[in-house]
Amino acid sequence: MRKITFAEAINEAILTAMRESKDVITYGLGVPDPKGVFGTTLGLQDEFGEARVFDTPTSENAMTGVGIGAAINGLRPIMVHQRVDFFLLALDQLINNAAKWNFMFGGVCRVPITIRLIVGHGWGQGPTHSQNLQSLFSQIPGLKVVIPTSAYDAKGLLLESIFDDDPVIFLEHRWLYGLKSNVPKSSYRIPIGKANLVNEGSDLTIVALSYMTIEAIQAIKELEKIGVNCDLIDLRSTSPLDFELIRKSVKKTGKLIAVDSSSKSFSVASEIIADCAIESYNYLQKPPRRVALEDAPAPTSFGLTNSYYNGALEIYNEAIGLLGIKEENTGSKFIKEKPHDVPGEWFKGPF
Amino acid sequence: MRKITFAEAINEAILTAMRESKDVITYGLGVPDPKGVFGTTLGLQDEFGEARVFDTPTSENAMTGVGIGAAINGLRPIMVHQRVDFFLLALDQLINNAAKWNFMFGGVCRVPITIRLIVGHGWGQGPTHSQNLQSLFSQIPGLKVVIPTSAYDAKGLLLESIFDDDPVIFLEHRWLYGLKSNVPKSSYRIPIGKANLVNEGSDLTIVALSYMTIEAIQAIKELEKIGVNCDLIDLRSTSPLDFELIRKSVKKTGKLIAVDSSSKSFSVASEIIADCAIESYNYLQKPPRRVALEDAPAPTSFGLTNSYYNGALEIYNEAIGLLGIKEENTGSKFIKEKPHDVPGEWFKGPF
Amino acid sequence: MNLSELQASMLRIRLVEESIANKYSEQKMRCPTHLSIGQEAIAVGVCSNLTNEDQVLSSHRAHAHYLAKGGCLNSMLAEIYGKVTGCSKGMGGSMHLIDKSVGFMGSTAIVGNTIPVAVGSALAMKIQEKKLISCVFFGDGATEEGVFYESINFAIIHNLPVLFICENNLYSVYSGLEVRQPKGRKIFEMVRAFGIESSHGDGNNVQQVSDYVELARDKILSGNGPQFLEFDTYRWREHCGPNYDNDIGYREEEEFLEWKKKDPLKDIFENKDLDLVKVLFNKFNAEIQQAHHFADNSEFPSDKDFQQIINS
Amino acid sequence: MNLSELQASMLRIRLVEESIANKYSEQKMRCPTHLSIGQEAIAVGVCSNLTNEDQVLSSHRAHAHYLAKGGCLNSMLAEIYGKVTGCSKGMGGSMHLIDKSVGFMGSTAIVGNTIPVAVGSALAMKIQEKKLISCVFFGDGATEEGVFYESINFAIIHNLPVLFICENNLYSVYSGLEVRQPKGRKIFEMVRAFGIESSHGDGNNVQQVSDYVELARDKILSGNGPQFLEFDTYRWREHCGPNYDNDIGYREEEEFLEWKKKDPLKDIFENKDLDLVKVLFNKFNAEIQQAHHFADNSEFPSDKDFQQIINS
Ligand SMILES: Cc1ncc(C[n+]2csc(CCOP(=O)(O)OP(=O)(O)O)c2C)c(N)n1
Ligand SMILES: Cc1ncc(C[n+]2csc(CCOP(=O)(O)OP(=O)(O)O)c2C)c(N)n1
Ligand SMILES: [Mg+2]
Ligand SMILES: [Mg+2]
Repeated sequence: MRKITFAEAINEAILTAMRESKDVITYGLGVPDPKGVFGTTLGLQDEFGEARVFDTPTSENAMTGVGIGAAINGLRPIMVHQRVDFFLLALDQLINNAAKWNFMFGGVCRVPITIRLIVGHGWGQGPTHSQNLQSLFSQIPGLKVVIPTSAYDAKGLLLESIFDDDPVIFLEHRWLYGLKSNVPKSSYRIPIGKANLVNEGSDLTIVALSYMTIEAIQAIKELEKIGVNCDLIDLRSTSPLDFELIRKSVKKTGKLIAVDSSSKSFSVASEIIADCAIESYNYLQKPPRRVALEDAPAPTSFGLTNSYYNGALEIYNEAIGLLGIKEENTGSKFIKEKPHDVPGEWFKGPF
Repeated sequence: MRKITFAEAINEAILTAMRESKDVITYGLGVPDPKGVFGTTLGLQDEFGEARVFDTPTSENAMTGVGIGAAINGLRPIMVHQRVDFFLLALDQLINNAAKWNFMFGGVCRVPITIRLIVGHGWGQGPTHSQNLQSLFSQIPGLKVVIPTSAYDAKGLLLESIFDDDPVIFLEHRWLYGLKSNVPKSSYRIPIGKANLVNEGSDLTIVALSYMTIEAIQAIKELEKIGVNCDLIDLRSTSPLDFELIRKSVKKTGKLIAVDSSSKSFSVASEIIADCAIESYNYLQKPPRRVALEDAPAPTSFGLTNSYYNGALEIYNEAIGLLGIKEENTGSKFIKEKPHDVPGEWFKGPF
Repeated sequence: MNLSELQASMLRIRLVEESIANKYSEQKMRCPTHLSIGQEAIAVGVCSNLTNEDQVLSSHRAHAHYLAKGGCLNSMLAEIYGKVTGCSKGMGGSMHLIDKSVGFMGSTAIVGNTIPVAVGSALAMKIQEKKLISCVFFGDGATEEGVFYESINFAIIHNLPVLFICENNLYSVYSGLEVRQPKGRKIFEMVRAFGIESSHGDGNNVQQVSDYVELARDKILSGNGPQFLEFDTYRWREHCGPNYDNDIGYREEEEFLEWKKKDPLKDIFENKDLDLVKVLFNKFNAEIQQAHHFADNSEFPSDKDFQQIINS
Repeated sequence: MNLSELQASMLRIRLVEESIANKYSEQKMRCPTHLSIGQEAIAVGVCSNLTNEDQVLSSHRAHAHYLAKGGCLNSMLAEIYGKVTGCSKGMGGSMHLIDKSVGFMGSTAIVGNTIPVAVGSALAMKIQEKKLISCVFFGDGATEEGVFYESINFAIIHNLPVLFICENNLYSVYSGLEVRQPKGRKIFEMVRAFGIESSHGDGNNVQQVSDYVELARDKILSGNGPQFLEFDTYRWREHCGPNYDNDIGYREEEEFLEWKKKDPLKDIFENKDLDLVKVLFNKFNAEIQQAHHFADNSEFPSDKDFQQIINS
């Protein structure tokens, strides 16, 4: 099967959806511009015209309300923002309207809107261009929150989100855009709320999401070398959250590490650990651990981001710490071939 | 000592602060009107004039930015909103600016703003007038989140918040406004981040906040009657959160119930249980429990709010469930003398 | 609709609202309730020019809009009583009315936040090539929200079939215009400078409102773009709840009396044909009494209803 | 400041910006960086009329404003290099500049969100009875945010000493005005209808900018209320980053060349007194080279620095 990038998979999902249904529209600042939101919206306006694919003013709150209005009239809007952070201007429309609309009108009026939000990372994105707000969105009843890792998942989950009848927050980590995986050309969907068991092992359960799953994959490969075999669960969505799969895994392994890309307090990792304490108490053999950021805004400086962010090394270290393996026994290394603040050699800034 | 209501205590704290420092200003929609935000801002404009106490347009986002601008110039603004829900319009200013300003400018510019937000409850407040968003605010590094229960705490914590050099979200539950406690006339402060051990007992730790502490007090009184003695911790603030006191208590009791006024997933109660699982694993004798709302918007109908909301009865039942006491042994009752959707007989609507 | 039909519609709304005011103290309508008494002419003048497929969105003060658009009275009262027979099955209360069968698409409790939603409805109409308009009601206070400005901006750019109706009743809760907007601001003139066609009229003159809206709707449908209308009016009772509150000090009794003289219903009360008026009163009061009876005797939603809605 | 001082200030800014563009590919300035090349006249014309106590707030495109206001060059470059000697100790980068000692109160990366902050500064000045003004720079894109409208509204009501400077460079990233604002919209005319005094000028003519601002500042200080100025200008390079991008298709090379002819620095480049120009070039280039050297050789912030800031 052909391999395409995450960004191409997103693009293909939108193309597919817009061909399947003329109800699908796509808009957002820069959607039809030459860069096409990191390539994800390229070609759309050419194929579907200016009525269904359009640019917008910098008016995040109104544009969200406009999407809701279109959605309650049978359209399936896809709205895009170049950064999650900009979308904080629209939380009234999101939380007071989109999330509650069908409920507060007694279930007679659904809001099938999909909101694509890009999470910045590295190259000095800093405090207001790299926030990880998955738990903020997940705590709002009435929203679904999807957060894919692989190109394959991105396409299948985005298609599912677009055709879901409820509002979906779709979080795309900037560093995943260049990563490739096998992606069928066909239209396929992945159900929201089912996590992905990326690796099987009986020693330890690692739950991760989005880009942190990529780091976790590296970590478990190294752990395998010292005889530690992990269940690695990629959440795929944080609301609904697939607690069942996690519980099943912890029942087997008795040990849990929850990895998150956000600051640690009130994170998705916290929620997973809380559920584990409540529901899997009898199986937990050790205190669970959280690999997440310090409770601080993201710094800009290259001199700080290396220690601010977690990666495979930190996951690895928590794992051997949890398992009581002495570090000197492992000798493992995670050598970085590229500067820590870029997704790949090809990246030269500026955003 | 004289007893005054929670609302009077808030009013007195603002009066006191404005007398102590001419840097303190108070504003918000309705602040100088005849109702004075449920009485909490009465008399302020008369005493301090229109420059320091003023009404505003319905422009939540700009008014928050205005407060930030005033704060970086040495003022100590107190901004008031009649409901938390309205403040969702201002989350860009709150999260991208207020919370990060001092950080993103390298620590050279503090933002001493206090934002009073009122949490609605009952009498058909419904989906957009009774949200409990403490964990949404608490997850943002750079914000303090204060959530008092007693009139005494309200005054001392509000004074501390006003004179704190960082932005503080101050959450006031509508049903506390009529409750009285001993409140000194003097100016006193209660540090932010120290929880209050309301009751001591060695059988069970109950952590609660805001109005839920009132319900928990009723529950532990009934529990005492059947020989169950509880540590009851009133959080007072959810960021910073006094994990130390909770850990100390759980070390003693081995059992934890976290009570929250919000929906259960991604709640403050979740965070407390996560911390407990991580830090107090060795002391926990039973799976911890969470008393919080279902993950759903708040319904309006009187026919639904009784079962939607938790109270003393639900806390009591979780406690005996956790302790393995058979319900029929207890015979305990929580008879409500008033309709379940009002704070007291005196309340006749409309908001 | 001729003048007397417009008047009848206003009278019906007035009587519904007064019945709510009268019965509110029974404490069976347990939710915040914002009455439109004194403001009926705008609702009726506007909606009398709309078809069932044209859409309306509204705010916290929505009863008159809902009824004028043809929303079911039983369902509205049942909603205010919190019953499962309510238009929102008791989930929303007075501030969350909906009746899609007549194009009343919803009202919400957050100031200004249905304005962009109405623009989105208009966008859908344009994309779906329907010859319809979307209409949104809001108050003078809502024009202070940034989303108001953003929404009009977008509607102009895309030439959307949307009619903005501003009911200027001088107050936002207990705050007068002088603390919220620049002196001398004329809302309809300001928005004209945004780039939208705009006019201003007497909101207590139902015929004038209707005439303006007829023209505006025609303009929209002939592709002249979105239209804005501001109407002056006055709320008689307290901001929220059933009582009068001129005594509490935020406005003068004289101001109120001045506006009461301009009662949009005065023609009907001064009508010589007393018999006709009486017939109308009786007819509406009977209907209203029956509707209260229906609402009062309906069931509350069950926990199962609630679960069904949140899990649907 | 006479004409040649204004020009010298513009030249210095131009040379700083070009040095950043030239060195960006070294990959030592690792943050999103928005250059103001082509837009220097507004920054200089405005700030030359402000005292050190007058305040300025700005946006993502802040280098010129910071330098024109007198912000320390070493600290700015060090900030872009992510060093602890930076004005924000490396926490903020290019988009978060501050130099309180000269009244440059901050720039932020979220479009429009310093506009109300500047209004708040003006509120503080009014309450503290200071005879100063607060000034905020923003682009044409920022005027589409609701908070822009809300902020001006509040500034008018309270008659605050704030000067709004809109730099209209026709684009928001790669989106032209035609997809973001109504045809024929004149921003300065629209805001006049909000109720604020407003004018419009040539943003590439530093003397004109300066004259307008001198007048506006006087008006503000004599109690005439907030003032709004819109200036036309053009960004020469890509939205973010060091390169030219007329080839990618969102704008025409001709448009760019047209604007290049209107280079705000053309007088200096066409100046007959070549020696004087050379002296200035050399002086500034030496200073700039030294500043890059300073920045490049400064330390990164340590984890301890980071901890100190977040726990302070
Ligand atoms: C965003 C928001 N801010 C504040 C409120 C509180 N509030 C409810 S109704 C109202 C008055 C709004 O005035 P206007 O738009 O003129 O409508 P009117 O009540 O006069 O009909 C206010 C401020 C709210 N519901 N939402
Ligand atoms: C709220 C928000 N939306 C979107 C962006 C992305 N963005 C960064 S700069 C910019 C352009 C804004 O245009 P304008 O205000 O005209 O400034 P210019 O770049 O032209 O100087 C945009 C849209 C942002 N930073 N913040
Ligand atoms: Mg009004
Ligand atoms: Mg621009």
